[in-house]
Amino acid sequence: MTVKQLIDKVFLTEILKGMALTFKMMLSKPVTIQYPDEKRKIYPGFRGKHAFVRDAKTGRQKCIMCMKCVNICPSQCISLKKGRDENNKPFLERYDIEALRCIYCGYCVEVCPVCALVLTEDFGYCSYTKDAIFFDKDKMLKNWDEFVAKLSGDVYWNKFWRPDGVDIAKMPKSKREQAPVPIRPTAAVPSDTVPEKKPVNPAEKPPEPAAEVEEKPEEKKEVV
Amino acid sequence: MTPRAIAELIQSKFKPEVAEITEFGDQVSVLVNKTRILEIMSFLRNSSELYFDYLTDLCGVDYQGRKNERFEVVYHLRSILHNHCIRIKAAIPEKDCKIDSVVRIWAGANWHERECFDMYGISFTGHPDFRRILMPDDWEGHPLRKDYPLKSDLGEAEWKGFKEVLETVERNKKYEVR
Amino acid sequence: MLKKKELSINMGPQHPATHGVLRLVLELDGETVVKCTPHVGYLHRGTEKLGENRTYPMALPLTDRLDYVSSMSNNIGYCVAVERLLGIEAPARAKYIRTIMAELTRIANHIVWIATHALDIGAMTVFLYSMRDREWILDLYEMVCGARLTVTYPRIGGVRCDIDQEFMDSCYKFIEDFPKRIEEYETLIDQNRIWLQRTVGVGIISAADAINWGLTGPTLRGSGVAYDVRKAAPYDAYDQIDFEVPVGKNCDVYDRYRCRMDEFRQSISIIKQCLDKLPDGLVLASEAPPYDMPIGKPRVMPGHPMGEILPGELVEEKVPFDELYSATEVPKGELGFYFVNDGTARPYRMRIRAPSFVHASVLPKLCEGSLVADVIANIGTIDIVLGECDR
Amino acid sequence: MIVDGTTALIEVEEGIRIIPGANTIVCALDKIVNWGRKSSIWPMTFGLACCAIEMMATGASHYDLDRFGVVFRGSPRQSDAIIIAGTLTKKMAPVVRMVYDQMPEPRYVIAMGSCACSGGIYNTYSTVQGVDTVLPVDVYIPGCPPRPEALLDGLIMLQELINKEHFKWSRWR
Repeated sequence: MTVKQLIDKVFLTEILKGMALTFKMMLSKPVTIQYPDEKRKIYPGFRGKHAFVRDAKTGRQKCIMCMKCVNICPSQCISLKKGRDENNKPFLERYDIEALRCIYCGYCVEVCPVCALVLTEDFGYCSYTKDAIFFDKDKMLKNWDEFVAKLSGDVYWNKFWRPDGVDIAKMPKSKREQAPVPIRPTAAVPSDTVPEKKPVNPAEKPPEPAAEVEEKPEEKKEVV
Repeated sequence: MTPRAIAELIQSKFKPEVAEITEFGDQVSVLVNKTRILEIMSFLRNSSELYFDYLTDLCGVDYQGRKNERFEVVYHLRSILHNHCIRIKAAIPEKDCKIDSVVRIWAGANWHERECFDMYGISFTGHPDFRRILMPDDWEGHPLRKDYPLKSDLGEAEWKGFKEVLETVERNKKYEVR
Repeated sequence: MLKKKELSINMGPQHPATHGVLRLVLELDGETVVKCTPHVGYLHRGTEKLGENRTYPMALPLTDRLDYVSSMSNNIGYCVAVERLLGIEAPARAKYIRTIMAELTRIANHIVWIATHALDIGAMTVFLYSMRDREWILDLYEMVCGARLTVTYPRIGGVRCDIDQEFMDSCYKFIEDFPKRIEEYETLIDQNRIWLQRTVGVGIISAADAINWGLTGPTLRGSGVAYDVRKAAPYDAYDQIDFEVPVGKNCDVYDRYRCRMDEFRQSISIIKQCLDKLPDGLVLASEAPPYDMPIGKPRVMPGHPMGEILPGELVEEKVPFDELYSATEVPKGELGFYFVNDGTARPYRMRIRAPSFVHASVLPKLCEGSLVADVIANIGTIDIVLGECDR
Repeated sequence: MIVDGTTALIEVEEGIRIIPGANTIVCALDKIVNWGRKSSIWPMTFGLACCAIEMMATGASHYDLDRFGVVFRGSPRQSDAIIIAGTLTKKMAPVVRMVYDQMPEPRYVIAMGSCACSGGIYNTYSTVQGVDTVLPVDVYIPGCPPRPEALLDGLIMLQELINKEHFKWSRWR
């Protein structure tokens, strides 16, 4: 045993070193974030609560019912129902996201050809019931309003709308030309009272037989 | 040695046992008969020029309706000393669903074989501790077979233990305060 | 003469020190473990079966949730495997970014490992210090891909988003700062006599045994075998990077701890080299499949009456299958993906060779004959995550 | 001290009134007990899968659950709440139920993350579709996994829930 080892053994040097470090830490700046009072920076593009982009011109959502998000969803939590009005023009009858099943991979945002869908940077929406975390299309628009109310700028851009990797020439035209979305309502459009299907569908209710249900095509081949 | 050369060496050594050699990319797989699998494997493990000391992976595949023999057991072998690898496959018919265990050659095969049994129902004769591993002991069916349902709702075939839990939940509901 | 009776102890699945839902049934003779039987499967979620029902891009988020401590590495392992299967080559920049991410993940994983391992053995402070530093890495993740834990950042044929200057700066700052943090952990436990007594000479597994049991990663390297997939079969940018593979020699818990501590330093050096060398260019190959990859029809031999095959019906002619086993070095060891592809966009068989599964199987070998308190040290040292073990 | 009986009490919070001029609070006993209970939620360490790592992160330096009086306990007998963090499989369900049955009343369940809330991506043969088939859930926290802030939000919501309870504590005296 060398002298050094003996000294280490007798004087508990390694323990004292550890204690010194602990003491040093006591004087350093704490890293703890006092959460409800002080919030941490959320980086842009964080994949949180689902929302429909409210189009500044029409005041409605922009979904074109291409079913891409329904087909791509790995957890199959999106369901979409296409309805037809009396002019036989399709409109979005139902759009449901079972957000409790969602895994926030952001695939739906990325495949959407018109950038209608977004995963906002909101994350805290816990609830006492399951129903509150089931988003239909009205709720998705409401989520958007709630989200943009907190933003400071005039426009919003989600980086998954046009991810850096994908060749821009391969994207559909609407996606190529997508500009950052204006989030402050223009004077002409009242922000939350615009009725959803009134402009295209003045009738009370759409003709039932025309409504076609397009369920998830994945379902059929679950047992292989 | 290149995988191709290894495959040819196996073929020359065990001529009647090798059914097929396939190649994809730089990987070669050798389909052998299951009867002398133990012999082939101990040759691969012990011969000094091959020296496959490391069983990377062992798994089953279900080729229901796609191949003559329904199951295949796939061994991925690697030699850390020589840094070469090979894939050995053994076809197993559904009727005679068993193969000799290689635990005596590679101890690491133990859990892989148990998993293979659990998921595909392939028995390994000579395994020291042969029972289910991932699913509960009294689970019915072998989940990774192609005719097993994926969805959570198993209906009547539901596992007994889970049914008991649901009964407990029902029973205890009246004692809940809320 | 007292009559001796063995005592059976059930440890887990709800136990703070079992790293999840591992269950051990221990048979004790006094303080000595006579028999140790691990029970796994409490987190079996059917990932492989689910993967066979999803297309390749859609199964990518599943790999996040295998080894949730190092999700980025799993993603990269999966993407590398699918790229090899589909014959796609990722661009150089994407490869470098992936290497950076894989090494950041290695650091994050080892941080969680040292935190829980030290907490189990009794050093609470290390947990607080190391989890503090882990947040930095999670911040880096969030900056680049918008999620903290389940990132889904790499994609088949490259990566999802490019890294920006802010990330680079933060990353440089991190690799500059982190060695000091490693020293802090080492100050606390490296020479600590309690730590030494709990780890030195515990859980010994010889090199030959370790290979025979199929161990990989730092668990194998602690036994002195310098086997590393990054060196043996390089992928991504590892063939252009200069690094060493740290090995131990005493084959015990302490040497495996040293191995991982050295890997911290190696990872930092790799990240630094990658950041310095980072080439310009695209981050996604042009032939990379889009997320909505068409499923397609199974490939058949000419003249084969495919489509008329009913389940259970025998087929005379052979349908060609592509088969591929691809291994990558994740923080825990060798993560292998074995794919059988029949020409569609869905894997016919997706097999995940998880390092944790193999490592958990060696627990009886490590624990039997040792003291009951060492069981905790042994569970910690093999660094298992049950999500990956049970899949 | 002589209290002026004519002065009206001032209600500072629902059910809590103070006597002006005197350092006295008038409230129901419920309030005091609930305040004590909500400030010391002791959840059980019950990490099942991915969310457990975020739960650990919440308990560690950056978020520090101890600020809320949340201290993790290893034993169900000592805990008030159980945070189901991760996928619940059918094999695990009997264990979870047994652990829950061992907890003393009043007890609360927080389902953290997609898998615990509804099964998440894992709609497979071995997974329970939502922990609410096995346990009565009080708070659902969405996210895969939820950020530590979201877990804190969930705990704050649970505190609010506890704060509103009436007379519950007395039944289990």
